[in-house]
Amino acid sequence: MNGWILAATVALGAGAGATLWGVATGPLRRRVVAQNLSTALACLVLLLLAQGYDRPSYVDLALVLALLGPVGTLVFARLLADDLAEDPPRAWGPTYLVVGAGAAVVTALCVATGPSRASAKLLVVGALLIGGNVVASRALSGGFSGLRRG
Amino acid sequence: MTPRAAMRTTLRAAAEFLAWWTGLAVLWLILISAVGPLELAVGATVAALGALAARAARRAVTGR
Amino acid sequence: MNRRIRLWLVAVAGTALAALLVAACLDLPDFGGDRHPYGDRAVDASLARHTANTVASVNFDQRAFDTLGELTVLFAAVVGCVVLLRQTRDEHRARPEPEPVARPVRRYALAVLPVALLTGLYVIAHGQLSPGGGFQGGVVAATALHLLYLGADYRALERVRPLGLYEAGDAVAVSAYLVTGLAGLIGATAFLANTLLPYGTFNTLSSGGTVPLLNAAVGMEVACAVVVLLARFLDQAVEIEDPTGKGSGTP
Amino acid sequence: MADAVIIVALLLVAAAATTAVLVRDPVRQALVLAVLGVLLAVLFTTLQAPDVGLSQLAVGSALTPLLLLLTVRKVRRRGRKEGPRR
Amino acid sequence: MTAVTHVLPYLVAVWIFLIGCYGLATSRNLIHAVGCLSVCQAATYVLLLAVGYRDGATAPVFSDVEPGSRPVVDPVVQALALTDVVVGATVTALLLALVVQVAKRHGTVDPDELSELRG
Repeated sequence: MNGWILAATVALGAGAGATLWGVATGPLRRRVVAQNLSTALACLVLLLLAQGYDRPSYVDLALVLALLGPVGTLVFARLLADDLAEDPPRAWGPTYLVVGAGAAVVTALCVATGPSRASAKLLVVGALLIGGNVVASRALSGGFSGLRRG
Repeated sequence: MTPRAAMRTTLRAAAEFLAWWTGLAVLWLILISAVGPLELAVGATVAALGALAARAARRAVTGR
Repeated sequence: MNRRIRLWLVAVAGTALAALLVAACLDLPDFGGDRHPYGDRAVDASLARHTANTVASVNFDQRAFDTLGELTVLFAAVVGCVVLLRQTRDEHRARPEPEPVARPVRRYALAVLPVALLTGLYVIAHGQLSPGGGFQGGVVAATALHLLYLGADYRALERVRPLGLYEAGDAVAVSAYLVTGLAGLIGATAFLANTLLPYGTFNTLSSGGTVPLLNAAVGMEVACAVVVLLARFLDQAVEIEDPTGKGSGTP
Repeated sequence: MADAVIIVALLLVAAAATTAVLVRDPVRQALVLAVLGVLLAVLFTTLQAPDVGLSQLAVGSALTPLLLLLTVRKVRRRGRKEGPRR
Repeated sequence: MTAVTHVLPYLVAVWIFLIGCYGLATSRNLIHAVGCLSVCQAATYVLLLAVGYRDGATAPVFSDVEPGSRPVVDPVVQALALTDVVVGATVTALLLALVVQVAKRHGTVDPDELSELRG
């Protein structure tokens, strides 16, 4: 039982549990933000599991999730633009919390794997994840305001 | 479109394509685990495809 | 049979089914047991044919015929959607206008589109080595294309995506899969048998005989199928209006 | 102890599936289904099935929500006498 | 390992399947019903992969692991689950296309109203 899997379990239980509760209850704007954070947290859990199971090939899953997670949130932001128009989500707090956690996890993993192509891959996944998350939050809070036809 | 302007646009287009191509080729090198001649060849073609898609997307969005 | 009786029937049947299923679960071998006869043989067969990803070997080598069946399921579903979501005579198609989208979102879409396309093709190309394959890579590549719709608007996507090309690509990919199988039949022993090409050195891109070819064919087919599928749904949701014009107006 | 992560992932997937069914509005259900897809992908990774996890990610994170929401948009614009949002 | 974890994955798969069937039976919106059907299908993925799991094993992908050096999980069920996921998505798309047709033809997506229409 190494520390990475323990960290993944804690992140999964606390983080994913909170986002699941966030997406199940409350106003629409909070649910959309919860969905956005759930993909970011799951990507971090996948990175930790890849390191915990000592399988560098699992990083491909985190890479695809770092790419498609924000795309899924853009889908919701675009197609629910009119529903979100009246009270746009303003959740920059949790977003920056998750972005900070992401940066911490990626740097810890890079230190663990040492300077090599694998850590370059981890940096690419981290950059995609943080960039995608910030842009998705920006899109949620009014990226598609003037939309007429969708 | 004077010949000089035409030459400049093609030059700018080639520069953009080359920039995208090098970026995507570097990304391909980071993604793959073992580097071999066949991997590099496939990577080059895929990077070229990606660069074409990037240029087409930019022109589709801005050329509106 | 009104709703109340139906719900009662569901409740009774549900509990009976639940009881039977739980009883069955208690008799199943323990979770995480060590007896996996098929798995061990599949791994040995995959290693014999120098395919690093055993799941890809099972999918495209040992059970290639089932994957052909799945490919036709995919193809039939796309044809079904194309037929169902066609534009009927009394509907008219409104031109999609350009939509205002926030600058960072558009820049993100334009930046991530080639990266996602590259990742999708990487997942397809390394299908028989690392986790991934034709199906996953095809869906990632197709979703990458639709970043244009998400980042800008449907007009930009339509300009980049000639639909006829993708429908033809879909058909070409399925027939490429069949031709590779027939080549196995003509060249060597059986339909879709992996005895056609040399197996190459282990853990390289050219290893695994016909597995990479079938992988690429499935990747292209899934990518084209998803693009055609989403095109039909997007047409219905964004462009096509009903005769009474009810469909138009703010969504 | 590696099973602890499997147990946590299983319970989360069960909770997400239950939520997906109990949420009656299609738009909100699409959101919960997206989260369910991501949790399933994590569960598949803990069960050492990266290929299946990758396909669940590819399908469940962007494709299925897009299809669901496009259908909701078409039905909402089409059926004017849509009942109160249940 | 305690007795409950020997059978927990199977019970979770059964629970997800039953809750999906409950949702299908009591749904008042066809799009919601299609979502519940995809929940039912998720149960089959969980059951298939739970059957193939082996304690302390890793994935049968040898791109970064020496073959034979570590016990591996059953790849056959993974291939089945992979096919299941892809076909599930395609079936969902086809069903949603049918829902659009029903909405066009009858103007409603409530199954109870539909049964009264005899359209």
